[in-house]
Amino acid sequence: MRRVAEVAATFALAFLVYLILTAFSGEVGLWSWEELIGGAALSFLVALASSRLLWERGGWRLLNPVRFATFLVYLVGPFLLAMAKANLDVAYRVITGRINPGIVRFNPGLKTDAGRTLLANSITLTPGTLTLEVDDATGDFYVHWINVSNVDPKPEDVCGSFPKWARVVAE
Amino acid sequence: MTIWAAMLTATLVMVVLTSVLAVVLRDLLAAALTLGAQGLLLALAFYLLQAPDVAIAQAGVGAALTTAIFLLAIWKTRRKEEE
Amino acid sequence: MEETIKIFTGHGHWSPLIWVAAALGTFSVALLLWLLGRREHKRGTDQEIPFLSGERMEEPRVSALHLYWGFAEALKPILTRLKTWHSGVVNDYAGWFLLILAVVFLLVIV
Amino acid sequence: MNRWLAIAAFCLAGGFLIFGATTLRPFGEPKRTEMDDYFNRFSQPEVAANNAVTAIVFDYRGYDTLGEATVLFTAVTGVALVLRRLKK
Amino acid sequence: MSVHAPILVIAIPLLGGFAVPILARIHRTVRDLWVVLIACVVAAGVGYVAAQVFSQGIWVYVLGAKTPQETRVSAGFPIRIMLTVDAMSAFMGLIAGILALAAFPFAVRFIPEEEGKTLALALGLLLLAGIAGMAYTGDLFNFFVFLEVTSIAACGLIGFRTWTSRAPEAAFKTMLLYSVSGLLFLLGIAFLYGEYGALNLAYISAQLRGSMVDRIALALFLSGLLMKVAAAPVHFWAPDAYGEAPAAKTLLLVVNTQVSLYGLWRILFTLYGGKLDAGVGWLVISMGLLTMAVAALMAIGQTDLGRLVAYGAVSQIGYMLLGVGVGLVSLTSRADYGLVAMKGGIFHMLNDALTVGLLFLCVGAVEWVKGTRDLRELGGLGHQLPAVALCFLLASLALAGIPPLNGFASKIMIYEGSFRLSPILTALAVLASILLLAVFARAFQGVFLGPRTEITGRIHWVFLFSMGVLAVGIMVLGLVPGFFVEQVVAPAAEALWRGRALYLAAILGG
Amino acid sequence: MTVVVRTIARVLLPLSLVFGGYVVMHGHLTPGGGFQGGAVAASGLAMVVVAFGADRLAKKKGLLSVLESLGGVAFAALGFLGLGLTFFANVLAKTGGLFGNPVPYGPNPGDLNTAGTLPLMNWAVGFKVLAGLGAVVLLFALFGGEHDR
Amino acid sequence: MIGNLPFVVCMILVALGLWTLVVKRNLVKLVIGVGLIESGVNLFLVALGYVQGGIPPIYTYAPADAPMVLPTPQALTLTSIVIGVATTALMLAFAVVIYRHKGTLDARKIRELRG
Amino acid sequence: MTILMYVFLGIGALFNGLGAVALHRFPDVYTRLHGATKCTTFGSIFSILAVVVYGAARGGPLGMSMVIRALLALVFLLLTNPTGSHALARAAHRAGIKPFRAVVDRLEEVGK
Amino acid sequence: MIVELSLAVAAAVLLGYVFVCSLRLAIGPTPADRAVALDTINTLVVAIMVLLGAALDLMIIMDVALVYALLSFVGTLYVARYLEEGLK
Repeated sequence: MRRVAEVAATFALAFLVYLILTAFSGEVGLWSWEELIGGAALSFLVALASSRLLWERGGWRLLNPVRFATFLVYLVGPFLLAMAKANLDVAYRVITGRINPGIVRFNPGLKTDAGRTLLANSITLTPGTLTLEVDDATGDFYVHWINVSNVDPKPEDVCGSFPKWARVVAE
Repeated sequence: MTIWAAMLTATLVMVVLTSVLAVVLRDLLAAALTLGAQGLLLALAFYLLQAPDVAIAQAGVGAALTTAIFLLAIWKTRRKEEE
Repeated sequence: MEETIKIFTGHGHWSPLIWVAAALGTFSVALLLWLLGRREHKRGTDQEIPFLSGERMEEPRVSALHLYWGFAEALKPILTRLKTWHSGVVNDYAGWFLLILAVVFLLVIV
Repeated sequence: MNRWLAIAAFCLAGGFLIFGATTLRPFGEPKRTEMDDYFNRFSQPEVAANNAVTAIVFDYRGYDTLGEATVLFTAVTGVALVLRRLKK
Repeated sequence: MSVHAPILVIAIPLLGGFAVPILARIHRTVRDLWVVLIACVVAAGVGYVAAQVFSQGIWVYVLGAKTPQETRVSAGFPIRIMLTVDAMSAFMGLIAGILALAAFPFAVRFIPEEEGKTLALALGLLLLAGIAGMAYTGDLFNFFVFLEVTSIAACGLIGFRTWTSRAPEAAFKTMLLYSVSGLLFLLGIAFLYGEYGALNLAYISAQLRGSMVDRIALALFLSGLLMKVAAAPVHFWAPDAYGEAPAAKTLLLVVNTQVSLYGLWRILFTLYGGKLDAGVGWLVISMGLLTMAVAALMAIGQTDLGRLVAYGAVSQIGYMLLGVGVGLVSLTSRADYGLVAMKGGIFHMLNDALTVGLLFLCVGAVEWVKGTRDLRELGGLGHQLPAVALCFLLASLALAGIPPLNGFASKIMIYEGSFRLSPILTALAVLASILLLAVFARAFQGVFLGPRTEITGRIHWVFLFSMGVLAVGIMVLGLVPGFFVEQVVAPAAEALWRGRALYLAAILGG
Repeated sequence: MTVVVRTIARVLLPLSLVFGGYVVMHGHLTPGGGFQGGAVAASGLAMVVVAFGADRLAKKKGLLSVLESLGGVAFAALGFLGLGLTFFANVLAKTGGLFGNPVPYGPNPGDLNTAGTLPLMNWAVGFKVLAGLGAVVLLFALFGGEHDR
Repeated sequence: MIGNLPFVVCMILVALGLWTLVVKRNLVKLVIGVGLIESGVNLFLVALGYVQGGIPPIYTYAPADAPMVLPTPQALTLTSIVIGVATTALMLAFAVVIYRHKGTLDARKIRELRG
Repeated sequence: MTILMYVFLGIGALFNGLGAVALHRFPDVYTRLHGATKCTTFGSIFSILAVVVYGAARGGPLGMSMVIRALLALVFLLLTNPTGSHALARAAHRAGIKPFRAVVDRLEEVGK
Repeated sequence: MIVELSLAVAAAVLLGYVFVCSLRLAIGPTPADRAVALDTINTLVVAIMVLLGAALDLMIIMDVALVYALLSFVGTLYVARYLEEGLK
């Protein structure tokens, strides 16, 4: 049963990507019949091949549309803002050359793979921080911080509200 | 000189540059990396020469597979070129 | 029949039949000689031991490597040169290829 | 092999190659294009493919592609052969 | 179906090679039978094609067209790939077929049963397909593709014995040189394409005017193919490769070399025929002389039986180069002794395939029973393996050009043709032959004569069958050479020598 | 490799397979074709090899080999399909049925159901290349792991 | 406009590859050299097919009446690229096996087959 | 619309250039990764957004397909870029490259 | 027209940045630095390809950029894997 669900979920994902790729091809909505049939067959094959790997560590929560919407909000809201800030920060440091780097550790308390991944990638793209290592067992994040203000920081010091968002989106 | 020709020239010059680097660098890992960059710029040159088919093939082969095979081979052997 | 056997070369022709006959003749002569020698050959005696130049040989046969020793010795300068060419280093082989490329270019274009 | 001989040969061969590139027709202005014009013109009516390159690869010169597939198969077989596990 | 014979000869071994890994999963006997069956089908196919071509002239087969004979579309030039089988191609295919018949049964028994056997058999079939493809194609780029097929398959086979350190080394060197030569060949094709916008051999040949671009392309073709045929200063890969490949597959390597030689002839005579100056011919001749001299001299000092035979095989390439080179020189001066020399050179391709093939099979058999090929350890095998000894003797005599055998039949023609051009050539060639005779006499003495020694394996009857095929071929060709020269070799030589107009007419029309 | 890389690789594998399939499927309409799509999908396999270790796919080696053989046989068989006319003749083009739609001359948005045997050949080559290049990477990655010197 | 520069660049790449083959001793470097020749030839083929102001030879969503570049060299280059990757893979496999036996990649030390 | 596109293009070019310069201005791998990843991702996002704007303004199936492809490229970049940087940074640390003038190195202390 | 030109100019500017990055590729003291430079070039080239696809008004060739965005990651991963395990 779980296998069927895995395949179905992967199929849906793959088909979605395929539909996005081939939009504006015909008259059935945005697609033509051939595209739909061929895409379904292709997606089914892909689902058979890759479903086990994709859902190996859970992550079913991400299929919830509410979480998806939250993710999009997060992406265009705080994330983009943080990124802009990050770039201005880097610009400042490129021009002045003023750095005070170090590698710090903190524990945001995230449990799932998806949450950790989201947080890690967000950290990498936002001000002055770069994820170096995520400890599988404890969930500790080791972060290269370009401007160390506190040797043993709280999560909020390093990445602001991101852990909260990650928890909302992925946990 | 149109902008297209300028870009093509620049790309070709960089292809030669990275090729020379791939030859002269003693560190095989660095050589494989520059070869990857060369493949990438070559794909860009194909793109500029209006050959998207070839560019996709070169991107797929040069960026991922050749680099992967080279790195695996260096991994299984040794990294530095002996003198 | 004549045509199926003979090769007509630039000058004349060559027929294997003659050569087969010649080979058979040679072979029969050799056989005859061998049979002549065989009558006096007795197994298990000193006749089976190779005996060269008055020396009794340790190894009961002439090794293949020792054939043409003088010949190889005479050709030594050429052979050493050839051996150094076949150096086993692949760069040298590529260099030879490059040389051939240059020579062919010179020959064809100039 | 003499190093200087190799360098001379390289200079000669490389020089001729570059010379050959300069004697070729100017870049971007092919001299004879009958075959390619044919492909560009007739890949749609004859093969019903929009992409002339694919039409050539799989139809007009499909046999080449069979050879190419053979090359790939051969190489993979060769790699499998060379990197195989040997019975002790 | 018979109208598709040329393509089936190529496509069936390809299909067979693809299918071998699948069949091996069913049962290994199925796989072995399949491989032998494919080899037999190919042999029959090339025989049929050759019979048709020799009786009815050039056979053109257009791939992918509405009918196999539709060489030109309405525009008046060829656009599709076409197989163009003239007498020379058919002759080359015939050689490949005969050797395949001998090689595959031998290989099926000879290669030890392990994971690699399936792969090696598949590679063998693909190599055979590549050889047939090179021989039959009438398209430059297609020729390059099949050249690479043969290169890669051959190098895979050379590297078969990965448990030794020598085989991968030989394979690496060979592959490096092969791929460089192939790439330069492709560069030559690119030059011609850039100038004439076509890839068909006949069409380009009709357009060639001997301009600078043509010459550069010729130089690239020539250097690439001379490397591939193991002509003298670039022959270094050949002894390594021949010596290290498993004996059964060395036969196919020999044919691979010869089909590259065929490609060289095709380029020189059909593509550039009549527009060359004599310099190229003299280059071919001098490289031929160098090849036979160097290889024969190098064979003297060898202690490895396989390598010794390999040098012998390389030296034979020199004779073919010499013969056809004389033909090439005479092509410009319009002297008819060139045809004799060319007949000799081309006949020698067949003879060389048979004799060298038989020699390598004997080497394989010796290695099978003794587990070694070192001349210092071998000896006395004549007592246990009289048939192998006889075959080795036969083949080495034929290789050295002793009269009643086939090697002499072709060499005499080469000698006569080259004598008319310059007696020095002939003298050198005869000297090299004598040297080879000495070398092989020594090898025979070292391996088969002497006191009886222990052997560890037994000869299977399949080995004897394979050797028998080649030995019978040698004797038949030696005893009735005239028939073959008139019926098979002469058309092939004429197809190259003066047959260019016919070749062009078959594709371009009138 | 860390959990981050693994998670992203999990997501990217179906994406790259779909994208490779898209490139294969639209070979006759957009740039791409069997080889390119196969290479893209094979890169997905290579990504799995690097992110999860080669041992994970070690059992799939036989499958890849069979898939490659099947792809080759299918491609050659499609060539044989044309033997009514000639080898490699495109017998399905413009016949109306499967992949048989004719195409108007000139720029057009393209239609998946055209080009005769081309899409089928694309698929055969695509599978073949996927299996072949994937097998090469896998073989390299596995080498030395299981056998000692 | 830029003359024959692309052709010359291709030839430079080919010559660079040949040079690598002659002077570099490391087997992997030699494979890189072959790869350089390969890319030079590929670039040469594609450059041969370029037509001034051309568009790719694909009719899907193509701008009307623009000249198309020549498609044949692109098809040839595709084949050539596949052959290149096949060659590279096989040669690297040989290099790996040689290293396993000899413990070195130096071409001067890998000369068991000589003479 | 056009103005927006120009603005996006300008931002993209600016930040991409910043990333390229950062490669040379910063002293060690980690700080270079900071600069390169953030700036080029940000810059590329804006460059691609410029294309999105262009495609949307152009309209029709062609323009919309362009938008879709550009957005997909954006998604791929956003997925892969930080992950690649993370993998590289971790690898550099494991390979033993010390951070330049680090005030603290917790990862080293753990002994990973 | 001017819009397309501006897109092309932007692409050309990015190409200039690629040159700057390739300098780091050349001098980078450690392989990690070179890998960073390669990663940067990858991103830049994807952007260039997308921009040029729009500038030339050819939607179809933007597929190349997609492929590249997807695949450059694999190369980076291999480099990273090699760096972290190959040096042990």
